[in-house]
Amino acid sequence: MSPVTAMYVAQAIHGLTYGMLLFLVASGLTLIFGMMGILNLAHASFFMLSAYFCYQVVAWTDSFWIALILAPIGTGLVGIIVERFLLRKVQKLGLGHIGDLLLTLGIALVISEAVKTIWGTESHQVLIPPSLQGLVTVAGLEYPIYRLFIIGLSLVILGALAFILFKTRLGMIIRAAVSDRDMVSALGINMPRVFMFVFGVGTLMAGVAGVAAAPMLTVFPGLADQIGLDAFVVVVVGGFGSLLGAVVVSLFLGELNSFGIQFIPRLAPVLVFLFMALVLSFKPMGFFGERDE
Amino acid sequence: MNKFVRNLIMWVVFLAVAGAAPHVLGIVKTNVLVELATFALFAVSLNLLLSFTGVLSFGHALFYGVGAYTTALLLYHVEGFPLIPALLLSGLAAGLAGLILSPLLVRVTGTAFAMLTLAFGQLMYILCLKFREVTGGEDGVAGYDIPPLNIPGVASLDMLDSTVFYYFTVVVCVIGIMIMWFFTKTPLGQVVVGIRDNSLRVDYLGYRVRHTKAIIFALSGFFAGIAGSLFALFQGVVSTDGVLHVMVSFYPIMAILIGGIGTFFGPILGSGILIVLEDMIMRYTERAELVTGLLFIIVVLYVPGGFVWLWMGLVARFKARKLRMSKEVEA
Amino acid sequence: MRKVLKSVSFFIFLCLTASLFLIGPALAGGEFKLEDMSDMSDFDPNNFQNPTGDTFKIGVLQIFSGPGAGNGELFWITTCWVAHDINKRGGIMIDGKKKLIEVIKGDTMGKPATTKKAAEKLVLEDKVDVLWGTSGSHLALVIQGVADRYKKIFHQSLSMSDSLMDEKNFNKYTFQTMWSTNQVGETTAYFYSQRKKEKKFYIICQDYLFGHSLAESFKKGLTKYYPEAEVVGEDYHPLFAKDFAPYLTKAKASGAEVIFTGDWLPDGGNLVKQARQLGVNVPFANIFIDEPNALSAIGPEGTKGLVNLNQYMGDANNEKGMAFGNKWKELWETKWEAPYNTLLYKWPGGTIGYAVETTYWMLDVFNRAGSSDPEKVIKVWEGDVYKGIGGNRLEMRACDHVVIRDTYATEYVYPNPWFTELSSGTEVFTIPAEKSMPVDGARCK
Amino acid sequence: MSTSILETKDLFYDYSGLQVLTGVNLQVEKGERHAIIGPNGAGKTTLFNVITGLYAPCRGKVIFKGQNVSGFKPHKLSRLGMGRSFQITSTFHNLTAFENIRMGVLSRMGIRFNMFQRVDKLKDVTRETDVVLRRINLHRESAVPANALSYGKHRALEVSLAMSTNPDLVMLDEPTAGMSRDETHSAVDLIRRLTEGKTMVIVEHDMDVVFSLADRITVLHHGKVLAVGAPNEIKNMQEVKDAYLGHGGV
Repeated sequence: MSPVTAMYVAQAIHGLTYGMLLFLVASGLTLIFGMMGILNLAHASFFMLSAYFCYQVVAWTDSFWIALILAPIGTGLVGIIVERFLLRKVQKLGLGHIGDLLLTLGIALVISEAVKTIWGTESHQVLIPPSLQGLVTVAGLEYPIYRLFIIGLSLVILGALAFILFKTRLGMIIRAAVSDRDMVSALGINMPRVFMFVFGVGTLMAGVAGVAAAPMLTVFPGLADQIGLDAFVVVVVGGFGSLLGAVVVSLFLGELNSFGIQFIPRLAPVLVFLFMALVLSFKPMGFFGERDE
Repeated sequence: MNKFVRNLIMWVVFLAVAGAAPHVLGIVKTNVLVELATFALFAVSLNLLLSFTGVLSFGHALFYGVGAYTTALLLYHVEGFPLIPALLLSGLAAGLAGLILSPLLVRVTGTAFAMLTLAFGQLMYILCLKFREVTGGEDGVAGYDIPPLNIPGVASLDMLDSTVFYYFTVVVCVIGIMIMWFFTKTPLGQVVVGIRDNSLRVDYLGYRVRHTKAIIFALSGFFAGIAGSLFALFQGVVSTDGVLHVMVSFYPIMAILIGGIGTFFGPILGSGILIVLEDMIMRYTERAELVTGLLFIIVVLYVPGGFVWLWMGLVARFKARKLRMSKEVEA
Repeated sequence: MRKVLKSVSFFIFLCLTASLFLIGPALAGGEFKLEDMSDMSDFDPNNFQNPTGDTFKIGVLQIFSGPGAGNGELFWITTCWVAHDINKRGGIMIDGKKKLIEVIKGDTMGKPATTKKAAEKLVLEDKVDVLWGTSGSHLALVIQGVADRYKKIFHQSLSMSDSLMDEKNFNKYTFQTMWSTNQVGETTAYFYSQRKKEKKFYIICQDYLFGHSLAESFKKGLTKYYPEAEVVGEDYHPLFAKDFAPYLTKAKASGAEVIFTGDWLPDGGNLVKQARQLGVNVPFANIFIDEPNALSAIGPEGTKGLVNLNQYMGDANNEKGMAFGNKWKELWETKWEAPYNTLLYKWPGGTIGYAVETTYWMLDVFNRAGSSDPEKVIKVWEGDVYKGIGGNRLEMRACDHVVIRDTYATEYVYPNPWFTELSSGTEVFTIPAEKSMPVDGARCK
Repeated sequence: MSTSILETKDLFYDYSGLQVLTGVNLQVEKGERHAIIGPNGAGKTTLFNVITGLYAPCRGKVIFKGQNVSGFKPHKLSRLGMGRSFQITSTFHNLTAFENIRMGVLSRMGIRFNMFQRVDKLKDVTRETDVVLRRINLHRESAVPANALSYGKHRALEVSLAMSTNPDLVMLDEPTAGMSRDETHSAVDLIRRLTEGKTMVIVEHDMDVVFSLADRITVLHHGKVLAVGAPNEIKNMQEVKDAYLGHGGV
C-alpha cells in the first residue's frame, strides 16, 4: 500500500472507530427519545460516569476486562434508579418535554459535580490491556489493535441490540412503542417496566462506550462534551427513535470528522451543524424518523 | 381605581428600591443586579415564544449572541459610535436574524422546532468559533470602548461608572419588558396566544398564522438582541462561549420553569432566583453546579410549573378556606 | 569661584545620581535565598491556615470549578507555599508594619463574565492588595481591565499572548511574569537551529488565539534562526478534542521529524498518548506536556525523545535549584495528601517552580516598595531584577512590563533521576535571554 | 347559476392511494341550509376539509362566490367569507369564552396585525363581542375558560366561533356530536337563530337534526353525489335507503 493510500485507509478506519463509539451513545439516546419521548440531556453524563467507574474498577482489580463488564452494568443501574425514582415521577406531572429537560439537565449537572467531588478534577489514565496493545499490520497498513477492538465490540453490541429489537417479543413491544406509544399501553402491557428496561439498556450502552473510550482518551470531567453534542446531532438527523438512522448518521459523522480534518479542517464542524439545520428544515423529523409530535 | 392605586404603589416601591439599591449594596452586588436585569430581559423575550406562542426554543442564544457581537463589533471598528444607536442596531440585527430564519421556523412546532432552533444556534456558535478573523473565536472581541450616553444639551453619562450603568440597564430592561407586556395585551398578542392554543382555528378565523409567528420571532429576537447588547456593554468582552454556548440557551428556559411557565412575570422571578442563588453559592462553595442541578431537580419534582404557580395555588387554597370558613360561620 | 563650586557640586550630584541609576537596580533587586526559607514541614496545602487581622491579601484568579479545576488546585498550592513561608518569616513590610499574607480564591470558571465578577469581588469586597493569575489570554485581558479601573496591581502570571502588553492592551498596573509566545517561538527555533538534527516540522495547536499566535511565533523564529528548516504541515484542533487520530495520521504521512505543539492538558497528554498508540513515534516539541501524571500513562518508552521548552528548570538546572527541589520532594513524600500526592506534585519543576519563584518575586517587590500603593509598587517593579530559585536572572522590562529571562530546553531520556514511571530531562540546554526576547510592547519603540 | 354561492366540480381526493372523493359535484344555493349526509366512509368529512382548504383537491375545482378557490388556505377562505366549525371541539381551551369570541370579532373587523393598541381598549370590539355572547346566551360565562364550560355550552361556543367572523357561508361539521337530547334541541335552536339569512352547509349524523334544519340535502356515497333534493324527496328515495341499509347502516 502506498503511503497516501495508507493514510486514507487509516482515516477511514479512524472515522469508523469514532462513528461506532458515537453509535453506542446515540442509539440509547434515540431509543429513549423514541419510546419515552424524553430528551435525555444527561445521556452523555452516563458515558462519562462509566469511564470513571472503569478507572475505579481498574484501580481496584487491575483488570480492564472486569471493568468492561462491571462499569457499564453499574452505569445501567444508576440509569434505572434515575428512571424509576425521578423521570417516572416527572413524566406523571405532564409538563411535557420541558419537565424532562429541566430534570435531565439537573441530573447532568449533579453527575458532573459528583464525579469531581469523588475523583477530583485532574485527568485520570486507564491503560490499554496488554493483550490489546500494539499494532497489527495488514497489507502494509499499521493499525492499533485497540481501535479495531472498539469496532468489533461495537458491532457485537449492535448485533445484540438488533437481535433483541427484531427477534424477541420485548423488542417488538419496544419497536411498536416507538411508533405509537399510546396504542401499546392500551394493549395492557406494563409500559413502566419496559421504559425502565429501555432506559437501563440505553445508559448501559453509553456505559460500554465510556469504558471503550477510557483508555483511548483521558478520563476527565469534560470527557462527554463533544460526544454528547454529536450524539444529539445523530439522533436529530437520523430521526427520533430510528436505530437505522442512528447507525447511518453515526458512521457518516465519524467519516466526516476524519476526512473533514484531512481536507477541510476548518469547516468540518461547521458542516455538521449546517447539515443538521438543512435536514431539519426540509425533513423536520430527520432522515429516518416517522412520527411527528 | 383601586387597581390604579395598587399599580401606582407598586411602581413607587419598585422605583424607590431600584433607585436606592446601588447606594445600599455597593458595586459588586449592584453588578449582580445588572446581570439580573439583563438576564430577566432575555428570559422574558424567550418566554414570548415558550409561554405565549407555545414553542420551545433551544437556540435563543443565537439572538443574544447576534446582539452582543453587533454591539462589540460596531464599537470595536467604528470609533466613537454612540450608545443608543449601538443598542438599537443590535436589537434590529437580532430581530432581522429572527425574520430571516422565520420561513423555516414557522413551519414546525414541538420537538422539531426545538431541534431546528438547536441546530441554528449551534451553527451560529460554530461559525463564530471558526471565523476568528471577525469574531475572535474562543477569545472573542474585547478592548472596545464603551461610549458614554450623550443627552445633547443635558449631560454625558459615563457608562464605565457602575452606578450609572446600573441605572441605564434597569431603564432599558424595564422599558423592554413593558413593551413586551404591552404586546401581549394587543390584538396581535391575543392572536399569538390563540396560535399557542389552537393554530388551526386561528387559521380558520382568517389570520395568517405564519406571518404572525414571524412577527413574534422577530420581536422576541429583537429583545434578546438588546439583552445581548447590554451584556456586551457590561462585560467589555464578547466571546462565543459567553453568548452563544448552548447553555446560554438553556438557562433562560430554566429561569422560566423555576419562575412560572405560562405567566408573564414568572421568568423575572425565576431570573432573580437563579442569579441571586448562583451569586450566593459562589461565595460559599466551589460546587455551584451541584446546587443548581439539585435546584432543577427539586423544582421540577415539587414545584412543577414554577414558583408563581406554587404561590397562586397557595393563594387559591387560602381563599377557598376563607370562603369555606365564612360559609360555615353563616351556617 | 562660586560658579566653579556650583558647577563642581552639580557635577558630583550628577555622578551620584548616575551611579544610583547604575547600581540602583543591583542594590535594590531581590533574590531568593534558600537559607532564608522557613521550615516548611508544617505546610499542608489541603489545610492552609490563612492569617487573620490586618493582612496583605493576594487574590488568586483561577478555575476552581468545572472541567479545568485542576488548574486552580495547582496554583493554590504554589501560592499558599509562598504565603506560608513568608508568614513564618514574619510577613512583609507594608506601610511601616509587618503584615502576614492572606490568600483568597477567585473562581473564574474559565469564563470572561465570571472572571470579571470574581475579580471585582476580590478588589471591592475582599479588598485584596494584588490580583494573581490567570490561564487564558482572554481572561487575563478581563482582569487587566479590572486592574486598570480600580487601580490594583495585577501580577499576570499565566497568560502568554504577545498582544496582552501591546499598545492597545497595556496598562501600567499589570506585570506579566509569564514568558510570551514570541519567546517560546524563538526558544524552540534557536534550540533546533543549534542542534541541527531535525529539519521537518509539523505544527499541531489548539484552535484559538494562543494556539495560532504560538504557531506564528514558531514560524517566525524558524525564519530568524533556522531558515533551512521546513514546516511540512499545520493543524488547529478544537479545545478538549477527543480523538487526535486523524491529525496524527496526517502528520505521519507528511514525513515530519518533529511535531511542535502548544497544547496544554488534557489535550497535550492525549495527543502524545494517542500518537504512541497509533505507532506515530515522532518526537513532540512542547511547552506544557511535562505533567508527570499524564506522561506516566504513556510510560517511559513513549515519552522518550519529547523535547520540553520551559522558562523554569530550577530543579534540573543547578545545585541551588536542586536543593529547593529536594526540600519540596521530601514534603511530598512524607506529608501531603490527595490531590497533592500524585506524581504531578513530586518535583517543583516547570510551572510549579515558575509560579513559586515569581510569587516570591512579587512579594519581594511589595516588601521593597514598603507599601501596597500601586504607584510605589510600579516604581520598584519597573526595571527590577530578581535572582530566582536557581540563581537565574529575571528582569521586568520597564517599558511594557514583560519579563526578560533565559529559557531552557531539554530532551527526555530514560532512565533519569526524577521518575521511574516516565522519561524526563537530564541535560538542560540554556537559551540566553537575548536569543528569546519578548516582542517590543507598548512604550518600547 | 347566479344564486349558487358554493360549487364543486368533479372533485377528486386521494388519501395515500385511497380514493376518497371520486368526482363530487355539489351545489349550494345562496341563503339555503344545506345538509350533506351519507353512510360512514362516504367522504363527508374529507369533502368538508377540501372545501374549507385543509386539503388541496387532487383534481377538480371548488368555486366560492363565483371564484375558483381550489387549494386556498383557510385564512384566505375565511377572509372571503367562509367559516367552519369542527366535529371535535376545537376552541381556544385556555382562553375565556369572551376571548374566544373576540378572536373572531377582531378578524371580522380586520384587526389582525395590530400591535400598537391594547385590545381591551378597543371599545367597539368589546361591545361587539358582548353582543355575540349575549346572542348565544354565554354572557354570564364570559370570564370562564373554554375548557371549564359545560359540554353543551362548549359546543355552542364552537359553533358561535365559526359564526363570529360573520361569514356568508358557514360550514358546520356535526355540530351536535356527543350531545344529549336536550342539548341537541337547544343547539338546533341556536343554529337556526344564528344562521338566519345566511347560507349554511352542515354535515350531520343525526337525521332528526338534518330534517329539522335543512332546506336541501345532498347524499354522498362512495365519494360521489348519490342524490340531491328537499328533505321529503330524500326521505323517500330508494337509492338512499339502499345506500344506508345495504352498506352497514347508519
